[in-house]
Amino acid sequence: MAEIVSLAQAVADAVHDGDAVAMEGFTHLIPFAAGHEVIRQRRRDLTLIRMTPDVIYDQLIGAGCARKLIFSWGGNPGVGSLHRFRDAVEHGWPRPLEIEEHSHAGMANRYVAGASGLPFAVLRGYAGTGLAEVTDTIKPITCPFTGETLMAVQALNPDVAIIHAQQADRHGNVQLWGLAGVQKEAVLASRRAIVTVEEIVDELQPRPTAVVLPAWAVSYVARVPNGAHPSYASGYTERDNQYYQAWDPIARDRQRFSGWLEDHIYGETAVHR
Amino acid sequence: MAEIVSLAQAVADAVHDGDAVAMEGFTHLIPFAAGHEVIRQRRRDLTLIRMTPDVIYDQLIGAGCARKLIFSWGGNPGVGSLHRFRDAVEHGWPRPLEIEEHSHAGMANRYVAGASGLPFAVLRGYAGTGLAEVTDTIKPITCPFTGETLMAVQALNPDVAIIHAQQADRHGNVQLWGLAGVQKEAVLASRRAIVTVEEIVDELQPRPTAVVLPAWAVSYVARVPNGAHPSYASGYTERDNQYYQAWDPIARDRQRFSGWLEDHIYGETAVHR
Amino acid sequence: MSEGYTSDEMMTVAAARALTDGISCFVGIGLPSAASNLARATHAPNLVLIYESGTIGAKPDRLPLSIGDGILAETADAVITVPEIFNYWLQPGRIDVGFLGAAQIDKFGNINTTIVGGDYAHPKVRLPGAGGAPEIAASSKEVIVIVRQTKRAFVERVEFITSVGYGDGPGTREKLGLRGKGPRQIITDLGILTPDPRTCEFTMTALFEGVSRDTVRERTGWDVQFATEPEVIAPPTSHELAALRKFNASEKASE
Amino acid sequence: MSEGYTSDEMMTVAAARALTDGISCFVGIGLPSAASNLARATHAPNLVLIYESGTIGAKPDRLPLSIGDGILAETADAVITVPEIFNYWLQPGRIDVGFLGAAQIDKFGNINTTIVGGDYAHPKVRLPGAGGAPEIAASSKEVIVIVRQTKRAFVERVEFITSVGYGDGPGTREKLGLRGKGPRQIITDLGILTPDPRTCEFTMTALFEGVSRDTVRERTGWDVQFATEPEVIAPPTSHELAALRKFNASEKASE
Repeated sequence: MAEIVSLAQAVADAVHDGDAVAMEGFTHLIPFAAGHEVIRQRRRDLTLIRMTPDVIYDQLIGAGCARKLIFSWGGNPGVGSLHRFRDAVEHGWPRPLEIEEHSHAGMANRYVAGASGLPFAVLRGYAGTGLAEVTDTIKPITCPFTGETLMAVQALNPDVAIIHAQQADRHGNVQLWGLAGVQKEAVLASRRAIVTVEEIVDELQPRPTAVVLPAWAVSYVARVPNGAHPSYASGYTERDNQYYQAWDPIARDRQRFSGWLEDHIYGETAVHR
Repeated sequence: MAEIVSLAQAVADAVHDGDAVAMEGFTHLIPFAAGHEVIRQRRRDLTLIRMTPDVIYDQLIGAGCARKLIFSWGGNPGVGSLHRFRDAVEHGWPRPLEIEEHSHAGMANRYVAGASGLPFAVLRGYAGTGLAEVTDTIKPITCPFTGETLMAVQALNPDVAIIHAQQADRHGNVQLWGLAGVQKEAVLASRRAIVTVEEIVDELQPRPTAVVLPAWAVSYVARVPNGAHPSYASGYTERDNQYYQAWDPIARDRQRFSGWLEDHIYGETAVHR
Repeated sequence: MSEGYTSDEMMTVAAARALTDGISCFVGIGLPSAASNLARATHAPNLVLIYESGTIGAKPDRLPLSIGDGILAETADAVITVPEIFNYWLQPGRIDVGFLGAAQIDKFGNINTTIVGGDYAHPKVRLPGAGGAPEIAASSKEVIVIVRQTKRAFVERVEFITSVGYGDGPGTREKLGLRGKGPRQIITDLGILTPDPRTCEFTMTALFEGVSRDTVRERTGWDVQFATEPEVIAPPTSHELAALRKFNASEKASE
Repeated sequence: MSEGYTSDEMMTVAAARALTDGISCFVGIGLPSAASNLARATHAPNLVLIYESGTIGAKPDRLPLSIGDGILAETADAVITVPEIFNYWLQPGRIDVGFLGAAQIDKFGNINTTIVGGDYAHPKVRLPGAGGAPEIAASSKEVIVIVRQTKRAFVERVEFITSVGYGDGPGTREKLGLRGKGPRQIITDLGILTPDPRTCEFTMTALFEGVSRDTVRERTGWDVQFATEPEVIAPPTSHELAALRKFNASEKASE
C-alpha cells in the first residue's frame, strides 16, 4: 500500500546502491526531480534502465551513479548527443559504463513480460540487426504451431521503478494522462515503485486516456510540483525546450558539468524537493 | 477505411458461409442485433469464436449457423445452462458442433497474439488441466533464458470481428467506453470488422476508459440503437435481466426455440434493423 | 439449521468471514460475488474486489447482477481490458485470494466445470467450461472455493480437471510450476473443509451449528475425514444477516 | 541550387511529396516529422500520422518539437501506450510507410545509428542507438529514408546494422522473415535514390534542379550508379514553401 512521503525519504527507502532502477516517462512525465534526488543521495553501482535515456540519465551517468545502462535510444531529443553518456561509453569517464542495448519494441515488450510475470516476451524484431549479435537478452524462439522463428527478449524486473504522474489521491491511488508511455508496465514489472505527482487531490476524477495505478501497486507517493521539469506534465506544466538546448554545452565539458552538479544538485543553493 | 452502411448490408458484405466470426463484448456491449442479422441471412458453417458464448451464441448455434465453436465459458450468466449449445454438443441438434475450448486467459491472449501479428502467445496457464490434453491450440513452450516451461496458445485471426460500440463519427472512427473486454484485440486480430453503434456523432469527445478504433482499422459501421439488447451499452441502455431469465425456458425446448426464431428473427413481424 | 437463517446464508457469511480486510480478491461469478460483497459491507471495507470483466477496486452498493454489471465499472478504482486483468494482475501473483465456485470438486480440491458423464467428445452433461478459473486457481496466492455440499458435487476424483487444486496430492502444484499455494478452504452449506497438511486431502475442520457428521457423510462422495474436534462456526450475526438480506433484496428488486 | 529555396527545403518537400494522401505513416524523429507534417498541410490532408510516443492520427497545426510534444496527444484520434503502438499497430503490418532518418546508410539501404569507428564494445563515436527504427524498418509495408547526402553518411557497408534495408542484397529480407517490402526511396538534399530491382543497390534515379552527377559522386561513399535518364524533380511550389516556412517559423517561435 502506498505511503505518502517526501521525495527524499522515498529515494532513501526505496533506492539502494547496486539496485536496478527504471525511471520511465516517454517524452512526457519524465521523473527529473526524482533522478536529481538519486544523484543528491549519491547512489552508486546502479543499473539504470530506460527506453530513452535522455538528459535525465546523462546527468545520472555523469554523476557516477551508474554501473550499467539498459536502453534503446540515448540522445538529447531534438538537440543531439548525450555527451555524458558518450564520455562514459567512449572514454570510461567518470567510470566505465556497461551497456545492454535493445530497440524500443524490445524494451517495451521486456517491461510487458515483467509486468505479466513471464520470463520473456516474443516479438517480430531484431532479425538481421547487429543488436541480435551483441545483446544476450535477445534470442530466437520457434512457434510451436507454425515452426516460424521469432525473437524472444528477457523480461525486465527492476528493483525499483520511478515515474512522475499528474495526481494521486490521499490513499495513494495514482492517475496520469496524456502520453502514457510504458510507465504502467515499468511500475508493475518492478519490486518497488516511487511515484512523484504534481498534486495530491481528495478524489481522482476519471480522465480521458488516463492510466490508473491503485495504491496497492505503488510503494511511495511524493508530491513534487513541476517534478518532470524540463519535461512536462500535460495539464500542469509545459516542456522547457531551452533547458534541453542549454544542456548541450554543459554536458560537452566535464568541468562545466561538474560545476552544474555542484550548483544544481549538491550545493546549498540547489533546489531540494 | 470504414464504410457507413446498414447492418443488413454490412453482414451481407462481410460475413460469408464458412467464415470464422468473432462477436465480442464481455458482459457489456454484446452485438446481439448483428448476431440476429447473421441468423436472418442464414449463414452456415461458421466457426463462431467468443470468450463467453452466452445467449447470443445459443441463438446462432440453435439456428444452425455454426459448424464449430471456439470459446472459454458457455453459460447464461446468472441463469444457468445454454440449452441450445448443450443440445448441439450433447445430441448434435440441429447439427453436430465441433468445439475448441480454452480458458479466458488463453482466449484473451490468443486475440492479443492475433492483434499483434504473432503466431502465438505465451502464458502461465493450463498446466495440469484437462484442457491442455483435449485442445490442440495449447502447447508447452520453453523460455530460452530460464529454461522454464510455459504454455503457448495459437493466435486467433478471425475472418471477421463484430462488436457493438456507443459511438462512431461520420468518418467511421469508433469509440466505446465502460467495460471494454477484448473488443479492440478482436477487431485488430480480424481481417474485417463490423461495428454497430448506438449513435453516429459529428465529433467524438474523448471519454474516460474509452477505447478508440480509427476508421481505417474498421470495415463497416452500422447505426443500430439498442443493438446490444438484452445486453447493455453504458450511458445509453440498461441490461434487460428478464430477457436472460426468459431465455431459459425458450431454449430448453426445441419447438419453443424454433417458434422464437420464426417470431423474432425470420418472421415478417420480427424487428429488422 | 437453527431458526432465523438459511444454510445458504450461513455459507455466504462464512465465506465472507474468510476474507481479511485490505487484501485483493479475484471474484468469480455466482456465490463468490455475494460473499465478497458481504465482506466489504461488514468487516472488510477495504477489500479490493477484482472482476475478470476488467474492474479493479469495484465498490458496488448493491449486489452486481453479473460480473459485467455496470455498477462495477462505475465504482471501480480502475477499469481495464480483459487481457490486462489476466496478464498484468492475475498472472504475476498480485491477487491475494482467488474466490471460485465449482460444479464438481474432489478430495484434492480439483474443480470440474467442463463435462459430467460420457467422455469429453461425447459428454452426457456439457457444463459451461473454464472461464477464468484455471488461471485464478493457478496464480492467486491462495484460493477459497464456495460450493453447496452434495454427493454429486463432492466426488472422489473429478471427471475432468478444469482447474487444478492439489492434483494427485502433495507435490503436484510444485511439479506443475503453479505459483499460488492452492485452495485453502472449501466453504459449503454444511461447514468448512481444509486440506490436510500432509496428504492435501480436504477434511471437514468446521461445521455449522446443528450440522451432524452423518449429514456431511451423506452429502460427500468420498470417505470424508473430520478433524478430531471440528470447530463449530458461530451463526450469522444480525449485522451480517441484515447486510446480506439487503443485498439480496436489491438483487430481486432489479430483476 | 536555384535561388529562392535551400537544399534542405527541397529535400523536405520531395519527402513530403512521396507520401500519398490517406495512407498511414509511422513518423520517426527529426526530418521525417517535418516532411510528413508538410505533406498533411499540402497535398495529403488525410495522411494518418503515427508517432511511437503513442499517438494515432495526430493533426498538429505546428511542427511538433519532439515525438512527445503535447500537441500530438491533444490532436490525435487515439492515444495509446508505447507497447501497444509497437505490438498492435506496427508489428502486424498495419503501417503503410515507415519514415526514417539515418546517421549512416549503405548501398543496400541498411541503416546504422549505433556506433561509428572502433568496435561495439569500444566505439569511437557512440550514436543514440536503435529507438523504434529496427521494427519500423522490418514491419512497415514500405520504408522511406530521409537523410542529407554526405560521404560520411553514405557508405559502402554500414559498420553496424541497426535497421535492416536489403541486408546483403536480393533475398535477404525474405530469408530473415521481414514482412515489409523494405526501403523504397532514400530522399536526400541532392535527389532521390531507389533500389535497383535486380541488385537492390540504391541508384540515383532523380536529381534536384541544378545538382550535377559529380556533386552526387563527391558526396557518396560508394560507386553510385545513376539511372540512364534521372528524373529532374520540380522545385518547391510557392504553396509548399509557404507551408514549410510557416512550420519552421512556429518551431523557432516556441523554442
